[in-house]
Amino acid sequence: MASQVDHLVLFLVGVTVFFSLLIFGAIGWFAIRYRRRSPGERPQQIHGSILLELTWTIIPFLLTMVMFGWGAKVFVAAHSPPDDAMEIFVIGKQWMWKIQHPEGRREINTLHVPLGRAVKLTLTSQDVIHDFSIPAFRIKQDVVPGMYTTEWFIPTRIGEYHLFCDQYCGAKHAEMAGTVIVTTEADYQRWLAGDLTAVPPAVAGKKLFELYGCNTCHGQYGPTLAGLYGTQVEVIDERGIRRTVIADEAYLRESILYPNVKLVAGYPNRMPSFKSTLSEEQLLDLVQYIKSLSGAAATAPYKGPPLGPATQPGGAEPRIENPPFANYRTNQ
Amino acid sequence: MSDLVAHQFDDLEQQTEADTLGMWTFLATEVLFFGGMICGYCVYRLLYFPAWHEGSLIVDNFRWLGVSSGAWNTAVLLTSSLTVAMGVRAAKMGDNQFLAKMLVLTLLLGIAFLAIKAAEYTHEYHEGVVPGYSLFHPDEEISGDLRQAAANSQIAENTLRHEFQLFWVFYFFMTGVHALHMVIGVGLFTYLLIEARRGRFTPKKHAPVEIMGLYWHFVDLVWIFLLPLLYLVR
Amino acid sequence: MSEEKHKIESVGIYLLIYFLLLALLIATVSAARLDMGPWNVVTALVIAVAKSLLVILFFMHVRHNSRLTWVFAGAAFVWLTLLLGLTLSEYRFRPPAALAHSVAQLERTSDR
Amino acid sequence: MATISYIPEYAAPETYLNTRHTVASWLLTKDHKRIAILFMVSITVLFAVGGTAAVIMRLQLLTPHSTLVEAETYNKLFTLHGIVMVFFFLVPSIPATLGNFLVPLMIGARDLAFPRINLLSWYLYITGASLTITCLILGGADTGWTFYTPYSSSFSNTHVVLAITGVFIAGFSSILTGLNFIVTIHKMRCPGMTWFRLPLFIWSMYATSIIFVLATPVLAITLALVCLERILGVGIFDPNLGGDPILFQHLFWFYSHPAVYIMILPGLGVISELVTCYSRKAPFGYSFIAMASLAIAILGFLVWAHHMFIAGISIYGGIVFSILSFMVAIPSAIKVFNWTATLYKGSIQLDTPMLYALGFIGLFTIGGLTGLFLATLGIDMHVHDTYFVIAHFHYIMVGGAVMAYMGGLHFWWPKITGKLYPEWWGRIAALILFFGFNLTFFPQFLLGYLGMPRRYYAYAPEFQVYNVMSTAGASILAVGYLLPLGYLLWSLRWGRTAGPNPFKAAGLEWTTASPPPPDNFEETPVAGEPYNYHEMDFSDV
Repeated sequence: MASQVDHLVLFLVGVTVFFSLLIFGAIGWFAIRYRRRSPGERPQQIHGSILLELTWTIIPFLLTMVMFGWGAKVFVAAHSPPDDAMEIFVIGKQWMWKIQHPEGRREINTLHVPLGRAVKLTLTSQDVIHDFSIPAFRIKQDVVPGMYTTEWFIPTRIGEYHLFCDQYCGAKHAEMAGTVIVTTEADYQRWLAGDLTAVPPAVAGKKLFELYGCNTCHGQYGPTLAGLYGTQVEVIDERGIRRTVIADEAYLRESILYPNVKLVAGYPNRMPSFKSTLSEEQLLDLVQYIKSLSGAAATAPYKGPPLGPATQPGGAEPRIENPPFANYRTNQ
Repeated sequence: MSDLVAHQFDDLEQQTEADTLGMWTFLATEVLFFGGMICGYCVYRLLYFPAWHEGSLIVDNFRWLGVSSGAWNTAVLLTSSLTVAMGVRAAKMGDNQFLAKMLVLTLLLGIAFLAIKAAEYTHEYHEGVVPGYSLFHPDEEISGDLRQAAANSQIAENTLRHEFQLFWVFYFFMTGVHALHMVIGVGLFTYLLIEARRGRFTPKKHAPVEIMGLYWHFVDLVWIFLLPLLYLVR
Repeated sequence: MSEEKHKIESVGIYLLIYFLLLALLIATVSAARLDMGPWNVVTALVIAVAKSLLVILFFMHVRHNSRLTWVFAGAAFVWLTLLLGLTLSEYRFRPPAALAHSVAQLERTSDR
Repeated sequence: MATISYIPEYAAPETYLNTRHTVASWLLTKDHKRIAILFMVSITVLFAVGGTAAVIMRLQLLTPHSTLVEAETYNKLFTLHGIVMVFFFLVPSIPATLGNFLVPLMIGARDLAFPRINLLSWYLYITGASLTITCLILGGADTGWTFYTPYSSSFSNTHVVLAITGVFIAGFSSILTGLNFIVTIHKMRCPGMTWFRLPLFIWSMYATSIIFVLATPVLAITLALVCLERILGVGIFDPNLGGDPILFQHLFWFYSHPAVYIMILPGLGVISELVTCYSRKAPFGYSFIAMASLAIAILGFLVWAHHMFIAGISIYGGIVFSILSFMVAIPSAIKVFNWTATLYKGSIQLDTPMLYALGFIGLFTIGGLTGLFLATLGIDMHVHDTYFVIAHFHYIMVGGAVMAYMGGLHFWWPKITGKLYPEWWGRIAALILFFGFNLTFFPQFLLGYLGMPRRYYAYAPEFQVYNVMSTAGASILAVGYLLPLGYLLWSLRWGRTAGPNPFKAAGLEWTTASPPPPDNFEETPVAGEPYNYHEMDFSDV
């Protein structure tokens, strides 16, 4: 990715240098060649030339279209992570980056990644807009509260690289920086194993799954989640139209937050929304858990604490009693 | 040069044309001014349909004789537009007396509009839907509706309440700015009335009436769009 | 331009326009009571545009005005369309998770 | 054209300056020329405020972890610098001073169409500026001039409402100026002044006014919503309370991108006047330059989301706005080529205004071409929000708009004051500014490419060398700005008296006395062909 961006930059630098030299050269040459030689001098008037105007309209236009096409190609590539990319979750908050590896290791302001593997970052923010930028990899993406954004890269050289917050986010914006550490696969595995207390997100997600009693429905009279991730699901979408979607992270997140936007075909619209219940971290954990599910896990009999009315079969909407401004101004 | 014409103009016609064009330019600004609000309104309507639905149900629910106050107010404004148009016509013919009558009617209608709006605001205040830290506490009935809507649309109730409040932000902001324009209009028309009483307008010199008439019609126009957006569409 | 500009409309036309406007008002209020699904929005907005055209063309005399006035009045609405059109289209193309629970409910709520 | 060759001095003719002397005659004046002077004084004060903030920031950035100011102070400084420079200097700079002074003179009118509204516009500006200064005194705001939500609406605990109110009010000042210009240009042209005889400066002012009128109200409403959100605690743009922060960015940039053209279009107009005068030639491709101004104004409205490529908008949105952004580059390119072609076979005199003009063309070219980097999706995702962006828009705003303002100020100084400034000092200052500018901002392109983010009060040590260069350049730049302030003020008292047309320039403003009489012209002029350098008499130079 970085080299693609650099080639593109090189092309634009070429164009810039060419036209700057052309203009500076022409101005300099004209200023000397046609300097006023006598105070009363009166030059010949030239009022214009359609041919020239067309030339310097069409050539820049074509050049910019090349820039556009090339730039769009690189941009789209930078937004299309490969399927086998390892996924790391990043949560921005004033003023630190909380990073979560799929195996459970969590780190702050440091991102360990193995050499040569595609890495997909899923980003969200807990408070204001941040921006996760790794200049050496030529990528950045705003990290917006209430939304998942992604970026991906393949580290190609061992070393340590800067990681910056690029979107102004308050007093310590400049300190919301860190390091990306690219190591060999072996070193990465060793590092992953280093923290014995780490709870993998999938495990934490399992606890949540049980806590909220998801398994009372899912796999029984709700659609099963086992082996769901990555498959095609037939859903009834927002306009009541039946269509197929891929069950990816965005779909899972959306279905937890807004269950009926893409209702699995053939199932009743029973599931409550968890929008105000789950934190972004918990959502990530749940998504990770669902991704990890084997057939047995989803249908395991329920052994958790007693369930609230919300998730009783046929139960009503859960009453989530957060006062309206619970999150407000307290998380500064 | 007569003192009817400001020193920068050559003649009355140039002055009238400049004044009129100035008003049209100002109205173009106003279109975008309201346009910003309408844009925000539309985006959130797209995003938060259920909350918007509940909101407009309640707005439309304040009725007299089975017709919502929004519709009554539209009728009032349309009538005032007629009286303004008739007034401008009178001014063009130099008929200051008829003009004065029309201006009085217009003023009364304008004040009637504001009165209806005030009654509406009071009602909404008692329902507790005025947005803000401490103001916003919808009464039991509305809260019940919201719970129902939340259950039906599978949105957490808390979230729906936020979005519902957002509807009211836009409602009060849009109608409030519109009402502010009405208040300014009433002021301008009072000035016109005084001038008309003094017999200041002639077939040649009636630009102020025409220009302020344009303003009044524009304020009417804004309401013509606010009615469906806030009251009717759901 | 000036002769046309000072043209005085007859009272009859004003009254006619006024009653047309009232009729449209009644139409839009009654149409809102019918359940036409997405067509409710369309009807309401079409009637609003019709009403505003009547006001602009007759009450505001744009019908008799110079082309300049047409351009100014038109420009404002063109710009408004740019603002609304580009912004809303960008939203419609957002990844679904960003569009939230949104549009979605339209169908279900109007079923109710 | 009615050519008045030279009016011999007779007992102090009445001018707009000497007609009355009381303070009230200035503060209540309806004369566009006096209002222009009021604006000129006010924006100079505000420029000094914004410039001081910039100098402190540059000093802070001299070392990677300087302790000159704290993080919070630094954030308030760049916010102040942005708000003051954008809303209180660049936006009103050329339109409200040179524009106010020249629009009626250039089209042969006695005044703007609405003199009272013009004065109101100044009072609104002063009210807005006072609020912003009050905000500064109370401790400032720290949101950046972009007021991004939800930071500005829910998280910042500085005086955001005050700053926003200041900008809000100043916005109405712009709207009224734009409205006045549009009506004046449409309705107040003197006999013979057809649309295609308008000076190119007037074309650019017209284009600018369109943006004033159609974009500013959207900013006003957006800022009002942010205020409402802060005061009422409702979530208009805060996702924690149900709002969408990206909607704010849409509405904000719907104004603020066209606002970039508010700042540069008047500059483009000034340069067209300077280049023609100092090469004694009619502009090459008059109608192309004029239409390019309009095209920039209109296309400029369609590109706003290129500030949001990485903000979380759809890829579709990115692609549409990227291609539209490239479109707006074309008319700018047309202008640059036409100015250069105007020089060809001219009679070029490198006086102070011409030095600014040629400097402008070069810097605007670099600024414009680096803008293409940012419109290119694949590069923007690397350099967005870094010093590359800072360098790019300072090339346009300082290298472009401020250079044009300085050039125009020198060029019309004799017309405004009736005095000539010392030419030698003028040239020295122009060269110092050009050099200082490039030293300040060119290194920032490299910084940005290396990844240094904007709005950082401390940075990684490897960025230091370019920051030192930049700070050195900034100090040269500061001297460059102080020099003209000195010698222009000096010239008011001791400068040589200028005739009506000291530079032998074409245009109606040069046919009346310097400074002009209160009603601009002794009698209403009749316009001929513009830029009639082929029939002007240069024998008495």
